[in-house]
Amino acid sequence: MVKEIERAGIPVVHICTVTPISMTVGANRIVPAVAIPHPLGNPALSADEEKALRRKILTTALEAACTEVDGQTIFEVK
Amino acid sequence: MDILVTNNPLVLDRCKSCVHIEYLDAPLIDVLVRVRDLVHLGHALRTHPLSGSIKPNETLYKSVLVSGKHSHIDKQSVHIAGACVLKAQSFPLRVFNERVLYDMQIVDLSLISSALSSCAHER
Amino acid sequence: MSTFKVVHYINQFYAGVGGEEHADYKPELRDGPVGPGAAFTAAFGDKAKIIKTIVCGDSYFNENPDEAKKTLIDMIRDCGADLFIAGPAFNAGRYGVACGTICAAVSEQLGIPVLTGMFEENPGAEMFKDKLHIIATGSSATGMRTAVPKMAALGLKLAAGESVGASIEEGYLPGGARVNFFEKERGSKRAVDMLLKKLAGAPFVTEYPMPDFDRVAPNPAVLDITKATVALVTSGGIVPKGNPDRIESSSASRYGEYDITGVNDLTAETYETAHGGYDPVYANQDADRVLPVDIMRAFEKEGKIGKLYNKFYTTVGNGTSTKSSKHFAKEFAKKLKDDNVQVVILTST
Amino acid sequence: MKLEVGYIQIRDIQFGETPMVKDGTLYVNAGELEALVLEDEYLAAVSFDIARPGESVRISPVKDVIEPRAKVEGSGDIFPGVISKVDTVGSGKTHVLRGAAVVTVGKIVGFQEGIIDMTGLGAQYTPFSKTVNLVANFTPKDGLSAHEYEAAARKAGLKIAYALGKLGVDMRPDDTKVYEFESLVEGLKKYPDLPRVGYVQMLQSQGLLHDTYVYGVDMKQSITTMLSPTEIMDGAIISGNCVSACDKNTTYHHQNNPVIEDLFSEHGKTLNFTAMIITNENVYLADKIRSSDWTAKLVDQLDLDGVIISQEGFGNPDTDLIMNCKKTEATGTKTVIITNEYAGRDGTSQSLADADPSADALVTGGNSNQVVTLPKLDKVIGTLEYTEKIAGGFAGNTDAQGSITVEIQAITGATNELGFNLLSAR
Repeated sequence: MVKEIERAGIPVVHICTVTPISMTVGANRIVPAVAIPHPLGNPALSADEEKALRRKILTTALEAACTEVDGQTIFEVK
Repeated sequence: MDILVTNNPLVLDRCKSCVHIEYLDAPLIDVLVRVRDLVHLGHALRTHPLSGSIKPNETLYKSVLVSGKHSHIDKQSVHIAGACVLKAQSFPLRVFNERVLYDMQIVDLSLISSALSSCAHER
Repeated sequence: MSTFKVVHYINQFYAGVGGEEHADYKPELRDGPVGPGAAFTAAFGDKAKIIKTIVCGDSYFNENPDEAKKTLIDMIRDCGADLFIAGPAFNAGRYGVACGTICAAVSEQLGIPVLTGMFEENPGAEMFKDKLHIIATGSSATGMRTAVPKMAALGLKLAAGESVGASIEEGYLPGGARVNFFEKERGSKRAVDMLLKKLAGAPFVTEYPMPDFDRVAPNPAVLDITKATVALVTSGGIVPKGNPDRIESSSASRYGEYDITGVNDLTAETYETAHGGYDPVYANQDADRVLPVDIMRAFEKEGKIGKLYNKFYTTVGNGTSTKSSKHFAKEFAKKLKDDNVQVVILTST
Repeated sequence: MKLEVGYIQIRDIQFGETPMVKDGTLYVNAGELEALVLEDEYLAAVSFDIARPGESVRISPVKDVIEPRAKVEGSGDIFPGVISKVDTVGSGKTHVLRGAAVVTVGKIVGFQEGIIDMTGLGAQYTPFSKTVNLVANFTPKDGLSAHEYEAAARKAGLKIAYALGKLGVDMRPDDTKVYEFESLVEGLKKYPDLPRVGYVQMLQSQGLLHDTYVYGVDMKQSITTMLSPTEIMDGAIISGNCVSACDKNTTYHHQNNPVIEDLFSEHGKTLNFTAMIITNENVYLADKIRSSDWTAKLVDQLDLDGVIISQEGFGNPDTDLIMNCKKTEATGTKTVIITNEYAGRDGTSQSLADADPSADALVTGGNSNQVVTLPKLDKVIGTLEYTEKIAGGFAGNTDAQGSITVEIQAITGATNELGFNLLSAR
């Protein structure tokens, strides 16, 4: 799926729990997510903390979209 | 603690005293999907989900052993478990004669028993 | 044996109309063979006959694909053809795409066997080799002499409804389907020969190229994200509550497209997951955990992104590529591109 | 090790009073063979039939195929550790009744056993349509478990082949081949400039109906090890595998391993056949990792330049194959793998259950899901009662005319992963 979107000419940021899978499916800009059932959240946190976490991951994703890459790159969430 | 995911009543009966069993009264594909999900949650594969050379649509029973939950995700397990679900989905479903069900259970039991004895020294 | 009736599609150049300056030439139906049709006629002998030739400019076809397709289909429908041949297009990109597109349309809409030919690097080859038989040709028209006999031979088989051999036997580009055939040497001998070549550093051809390792080069980074339209796509199966399109929990046969105009937050009351492959509790409590509409809306307000695209796309997959998800993605990626979406954020569970 | 193999060409098998080979005909005494088989307390009855190439005969469900061979000179005897006592084989002289085969039949479990057609479309896909087959159909005693039945049938087939093989001991072979497998140092001295090539054979070893025995040892209990390829010609490896007709390696396949033959025919010319490594295909993942580690380690320590890896079976052995390939390639050893495909009936599904970019040199035995319709044949040896359940058969596959529609995976040896056949796919 990633490859088809990229092939259409749109840069894709893949937010994915299991980054090796993301590598396998051919994503170029990869941002690690939290966990399978809740990639962009964490039910153990309070609602505010959870939003902050999500914001952090998405901020990294936006940065990834603005960064030139020449191959598969994982952008760690800071 | 290891978990044996199975939909094989014979395995449930024979192995319940020696290993923790998660029994699914469901089709084979559901066992593979459940195993894949467990792996994504941090359990590692102990046995290969496509055990035996029996095609996923030639038997109704499947038993797969996974480890207890680790804090990290085992990449190799994720890779294999995912590939097995995909491979299994590519086989069209078949209808079976009642008479062969017990044979299928026996073969699945044998395959998983061979693995259980393989890992006995580790457990 | 009856003679098969063939309709042949060629571009303005091969029809002798002219080069690039005449590429806007509108579709025209002519009687009998034109241009390379003569070579086909010779190759067919008395087994098949080109009854009509369609001439169409490459620019015209590519700039008006829907109109061109419709016109051509109408032309072909009444010809009573047993076989439709397009090209060969060699390495001419737009010609190749036109040949592929019209062959796919004829096959799909009219159910007539179709065949084209092109160079393996023609963009049309990449687009259509999974769907059509495309005879592999050289890169330029000097390859006509070798291309035509292969196309004619396979074309006759297709017209007769005979089974088609493997790509290596028939000369078409290997595409989607694996086809069995008998080699001249047994497998072990082929393995020894392949190993000797590999050891000598000589070129060898694997009998099965490993899948999934084709890479798509990264697109350039977005220049100004604060002006960009960003779309959300997920393989986590997020759907409006109640799953209105009945997307299956696994091996889904369809994908979802949902409007989120005015939606600022996904809640347990409004959205859920249709995914059968993971514990749905957390996503059902708050689907933003999978499809982060809430934060994206906030970014939009804060001016961190230009705008959030008003639709999202959803599939049920475990992140691994499957035939259908590839097909889904192709379809909606085109819509996203047409709507000028500049970044896609794809979330997977 | 040096083995001289003498081939006695068999063109026909006949039932007769005196067992012997005369003018290319193998005469067998069914009564004597029956008595031999029924020595086994688990078997209630056996019936014998002869199936010749071109006859309108279908054999099913096939368990194993075995070539009659006999040791003429040298240590040990055929099928060491199983039929004869444990002693190293693979040197001296061996006689082969070429063109003859013992085919064992019996419905051990209600699925997963193969078809051999002696004529028609199906015959093109199995090598055993070209051999004259003595078919032994076993009936077990009541209440026998599947694994007891399998063991009894396995042993009975080997005993029959062993007994027939003995008939060739005093014959003069029609043709002789010498296979010489040098020690490491000898080989290196003799062929200093040739690339040193190994063969890694993966053996099915997963439990009931899936086992392979080496000198009588269940391979799943072994780690990766080495032997001389000539040992295999003397029956050091035998099949205990009933399942997956198209890609199980029968004992016949082991005795006539084509990779070994084709490496020998290049030995000393374009390559130096240096090592024969056998490894297993266990269900347990840690075993897979350990075994493939050992494969790569041996390949590395032997300093091989190239290896061929062959597979057996479907599904999880793909994982072993890819692990072996990835790890041997990582040692800098050029690797070619032989496998087969399950690409779906339309050929568009992913062919293997695993993949890796290092597997860039692959030979395929074809797509096992290809559907074929086999015509009705006049005679059935065994039973077609279970055809539907055979690997690759499917529900409602028998039509009114008696033809059956199956995937070629139902046919014994159709997509063999030793590269035994011409079949391939693109």
